[in-house]
Amino acid sequence: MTERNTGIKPDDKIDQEIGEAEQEILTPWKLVRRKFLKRKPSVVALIILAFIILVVALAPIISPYDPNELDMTNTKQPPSKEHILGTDELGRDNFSRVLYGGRVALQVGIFAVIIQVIVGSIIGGIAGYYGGWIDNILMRITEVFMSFPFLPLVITISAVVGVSIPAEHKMYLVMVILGLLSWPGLARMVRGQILSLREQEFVLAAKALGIKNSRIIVRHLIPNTVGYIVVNATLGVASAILQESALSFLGLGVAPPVPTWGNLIQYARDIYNLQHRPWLWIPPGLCIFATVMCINLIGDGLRDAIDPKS
Amino acid sequence: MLRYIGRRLLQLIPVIILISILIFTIVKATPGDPVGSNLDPRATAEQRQAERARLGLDKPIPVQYWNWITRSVQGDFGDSYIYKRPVIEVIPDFIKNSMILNIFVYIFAFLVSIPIGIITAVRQYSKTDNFFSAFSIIGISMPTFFFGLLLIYFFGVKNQWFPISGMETVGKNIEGLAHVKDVLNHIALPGIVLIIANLASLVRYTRTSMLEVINQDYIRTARSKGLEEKVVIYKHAFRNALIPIITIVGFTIPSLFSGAVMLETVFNWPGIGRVLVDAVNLRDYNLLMALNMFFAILTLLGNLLADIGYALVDPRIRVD
Amino acid sequence: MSEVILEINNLKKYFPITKGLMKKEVGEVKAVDGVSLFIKEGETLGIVGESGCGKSTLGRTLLRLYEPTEGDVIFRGVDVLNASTDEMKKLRREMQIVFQDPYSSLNPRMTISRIVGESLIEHGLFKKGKGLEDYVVEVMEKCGLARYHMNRYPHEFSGGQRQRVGVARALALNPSFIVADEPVSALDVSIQSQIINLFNDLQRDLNISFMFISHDLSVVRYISHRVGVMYLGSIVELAEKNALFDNPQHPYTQALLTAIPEPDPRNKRERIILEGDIPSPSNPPSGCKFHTRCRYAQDICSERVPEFRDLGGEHFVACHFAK
Amino acid sequence: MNNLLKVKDLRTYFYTDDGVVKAVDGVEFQVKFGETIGIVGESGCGKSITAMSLIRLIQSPPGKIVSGNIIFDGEDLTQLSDEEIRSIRGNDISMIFQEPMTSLNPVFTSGYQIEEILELHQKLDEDQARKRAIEMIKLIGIPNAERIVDEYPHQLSGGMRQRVMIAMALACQPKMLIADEPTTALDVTIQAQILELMNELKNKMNTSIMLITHDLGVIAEMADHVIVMYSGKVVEDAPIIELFENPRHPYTIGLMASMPSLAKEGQRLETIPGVVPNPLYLPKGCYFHPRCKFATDECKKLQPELREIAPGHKSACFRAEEVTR
Repeated sequence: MTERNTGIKPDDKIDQEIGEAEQEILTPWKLVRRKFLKRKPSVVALIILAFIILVVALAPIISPYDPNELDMTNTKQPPSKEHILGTDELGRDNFSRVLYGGRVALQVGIFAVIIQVIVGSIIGGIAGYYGGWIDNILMRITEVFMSFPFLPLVITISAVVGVSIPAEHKMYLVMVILGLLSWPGLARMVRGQILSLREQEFVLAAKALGIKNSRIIVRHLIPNTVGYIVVNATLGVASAILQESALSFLGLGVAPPVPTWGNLIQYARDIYNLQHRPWLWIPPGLCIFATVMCINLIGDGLRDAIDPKS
Repeated sequence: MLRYIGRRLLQLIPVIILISILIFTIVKATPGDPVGSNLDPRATAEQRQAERARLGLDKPIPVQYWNWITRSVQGDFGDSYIYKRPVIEVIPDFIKNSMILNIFVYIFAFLVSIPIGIITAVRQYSKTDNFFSAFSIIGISMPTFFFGLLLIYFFGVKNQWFPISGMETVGKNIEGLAHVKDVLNHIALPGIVLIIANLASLVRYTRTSMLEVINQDYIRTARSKGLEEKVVIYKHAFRNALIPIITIVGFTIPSLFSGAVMLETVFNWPGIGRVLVDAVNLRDYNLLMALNMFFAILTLLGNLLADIGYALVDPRIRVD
Repeated sequence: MSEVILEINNLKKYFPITKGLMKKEVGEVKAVDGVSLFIKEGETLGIVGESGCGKSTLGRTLLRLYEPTEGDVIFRGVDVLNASTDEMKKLRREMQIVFQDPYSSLNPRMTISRIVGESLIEHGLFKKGKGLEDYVVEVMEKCGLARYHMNRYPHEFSGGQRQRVGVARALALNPSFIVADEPVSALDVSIQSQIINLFNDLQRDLNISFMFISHDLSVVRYISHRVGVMYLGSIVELAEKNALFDNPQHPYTQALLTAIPEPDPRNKRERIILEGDIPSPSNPPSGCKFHTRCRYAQDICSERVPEFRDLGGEHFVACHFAK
Repeated sequence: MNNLLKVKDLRTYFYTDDGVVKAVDGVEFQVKFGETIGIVGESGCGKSITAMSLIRLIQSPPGKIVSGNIIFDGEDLTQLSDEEIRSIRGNDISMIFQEPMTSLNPVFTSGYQIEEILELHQKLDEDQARKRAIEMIKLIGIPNAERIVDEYPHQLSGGMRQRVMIAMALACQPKMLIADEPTTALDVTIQAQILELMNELKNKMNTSIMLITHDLGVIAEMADHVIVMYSGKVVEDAPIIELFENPRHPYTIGLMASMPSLAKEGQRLETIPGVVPNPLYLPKGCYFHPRCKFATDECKKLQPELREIAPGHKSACFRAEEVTR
């Protein structure tokens, strides 16, 4: 069914032309949205994620207590009406800390990916568009970065560099480290896309029309790569959140008193807490799992939606 | 083929040197003074200075790097501050322990993921496909350390089915089969986590590469020859899907070790991953640098293995 | 159809073959290997040949979409290959191109009016607004598209309609010369004839000259005034259409013409079957490149490259034995 | 019964989430022993689906052979079990496809892919299969067959790969070879070689050929008898010379009028207005009526049957007798 016509519904009107005029305009993004909405799990994930982000964003309003407010009178309380998820050894309200922890986890995930996308797209774009020796050098650099063992290096750098950084700013260090070590994958993908787009006939046509290089990049190459970058970035946020929480759990990422889902789970490293106060460490863990799962589902849904063949 | 491997190994050397420079500068660039943590706190300034001179820490960084790299090439990575023994002796046992935990799990997950990947690709959108798709997305979204903690909570603490820490029961020096059973008992919980995590990502990968292959023209040609569906899928299709799968094996070898860092920490497993965390926390610089070099070389070999595997499996890649 | 609008002398385009990590050059694909021809005002020159003969590369190198290795191209007295950037910009308004694949010749993210109108803004002929819109619609209607197609996107059109958009895009700058690179090869016969008629109408109304590139000999025969046959990077024969089709001089052209399946079941004529495969352009045979498959090949053919000479009445042939 | 193949009321539908696509909607035709039948039509008319339905190569879901009987050599293929239909594929009916570049398995040598079909259907052991494979490669005119047998597809040119495909298809001397656009992706000179080879082998092995193509020139060269398809239906069925000299359906006439090779010098090409209807929203009555010069009210309401208007010449048009070029 190669030469399938457009979705024109001629119904009874003999003259197909009239039918075509009222036909609703299907912009490429509408097409993507329509395909995405067909995938129920991704849509449900989108709704849940929206809810999580909303709750986390409104933490200052929702959370009953200040996350860092000590209250030595009732430390280590089990869940009660005042403290839904109990209190920790310094009497801080665990529910508030989980909410604020979410803010940090999401911020780290998103900003790490922003760094990854910026660095990756620039290097991939330049290598792909200009080719020749520039492409060669940039790709050698990318390969060197790719041969770094990710987790050991992240652990080493964050521990070694982290020493001299106050607790509040540790968050930004983690963002930078995760961002700067994860861009090669995206760079190679963007380069591959640009290389194949450059050979497409509509880019040659633009050159023949005398369109300037810069405008070809902005108008023709980037819009056709954005879709793939968005999918990659979405899945990137999911893995960045996982990595940040692992680092923080090891005490090498975001350090207390700043709460993040990762370092809240550290309570479980004390065998007593693990056994008798699961309300301290299970909720943040479940939050990570739910958020990452939703993002992965959305990423999968987006990937199929923008795939021209599907 | 050997010439190709030889040439690729030579090409690795500049990369390894580059990585060693990077790791060395990062570790050395930190303000924390390694000497400070080794000596007892009451040491006077002169003693501290003498110790720094003895360790050559007062020389400029490039010189220190040169000394370090020349000694490392001969296997002398200096002494480990934590274990008070030369690093070169410390690392091998931990590698062994990590291997014990990871190798069986990885082989098992790899072998199981292939048939599942094929079935879910062949019977796309069937119930089995939906089940395993859900399973694998859960598997890759679950933080491994949290999953470990949950297992400890339910199967180690609430009801004591499995040991939750270490590699063997301390104190009972039992030999032979009993020892093996004891170790296996300890592997159980971390093993489950690793199997599920590896299975999840490998199934996803096998399924995607199989899906790409199944819609190719030569599969239709194979069917038109009258071959049974089983033969079409397991010989014609799988043989082509094997190419990307072999490359994933190469890439995941390093994560065999570094991936287990989290689990070895949660389960107190005396593997290379846990040692890395201790080295980092206790500022054991010699051990830390050696470990990072070990992981870097492992990653490079993993990439090389992936390329070689690719060339072996795909006749189109002419290895001249 | 009087004076020459475009002249090409000894145009060459070699693509380097690179190997290994540092991409060292190990050879060359001689895609276009010394082509000389001219096109008159309002004329359609057909270029025909099989895959790998370099016809598309010729069309693209001519417009400097690929930088040429050697030779020169003179368009209305302007040396295209050494033109400065502003000269080149002016030339872009005169020389345009239409591509083959309806599914990759249009930017999927752009509306039809943007695709057709983009060049007008770039060349400052129009500012955004009503004037531009009307002109764009006028060009689109000339190519058989309707006003309401303006804000649609390429995925909403069939192959034939997309080719019309490609033609409209080329027409927007009101060029006097268009390279048509296999414009109808990807279309079904009934759609193909619509686009062929469109090309003929445009030539009649706007006196545009075409270089019409195709592997389909019957389409080339129908649409061209003169036809050039290419083999492995060079033109082996160039002549007025009927002269070439009715009395081909070069052995390759003869074999090519007999190879076309005639849609007439009655005359099952005797056919010249060429043995072997088309040699690879990265190491073409010595001397006359066709000698490996030619029936009349003699020693001289593998030693000396035949001269591309006029047998009389502008019937050019590159063969030692053509009379 | 001198018919090798008789197809009656064949329907193959595709159940997509946008709706039911009637790719093949009631097709019927016959093929005599040793005859070459041509199936011609434009993209999306259902010609390939028709051929693939014969040996049940339809991917289901989403496709399904809804109805129809396929009497091949006296046996109705639609009644056969999967197991039985497989013993026919590649043995009694084999198929070659359009894209030589992707139709051979890249990771197996060309020899192996020929031996495989021999070992399967003729129960030959490895050595016999290899010897037979080399013979077949020689038969299809590829020089130094001993070397080619161990070469991988990516080492062969397009023309050579198509020859290997033919060798594979004819290895078991099938009664019918289905060729789905076998030369569309090839150059004219290579196409001439392949068509010549197919004719040679047809006579040598007395195999009948079902040739599927959109190129009327190739049909005129090869076919003894032709069916023309449009939107999943047969609109005309006639011997080759009758079809070209006395076409009795507006679509066939329109197709021939729009071919540059048949047009007279300087004469404007006739075109068929409009586009092929979207298979999800087929018009009522005759599917061709929106684009037909001869359309009447009757055509807009009723589906014309394929009826015999002259011995061996059928047309699905109410005004078959009146339509002229």
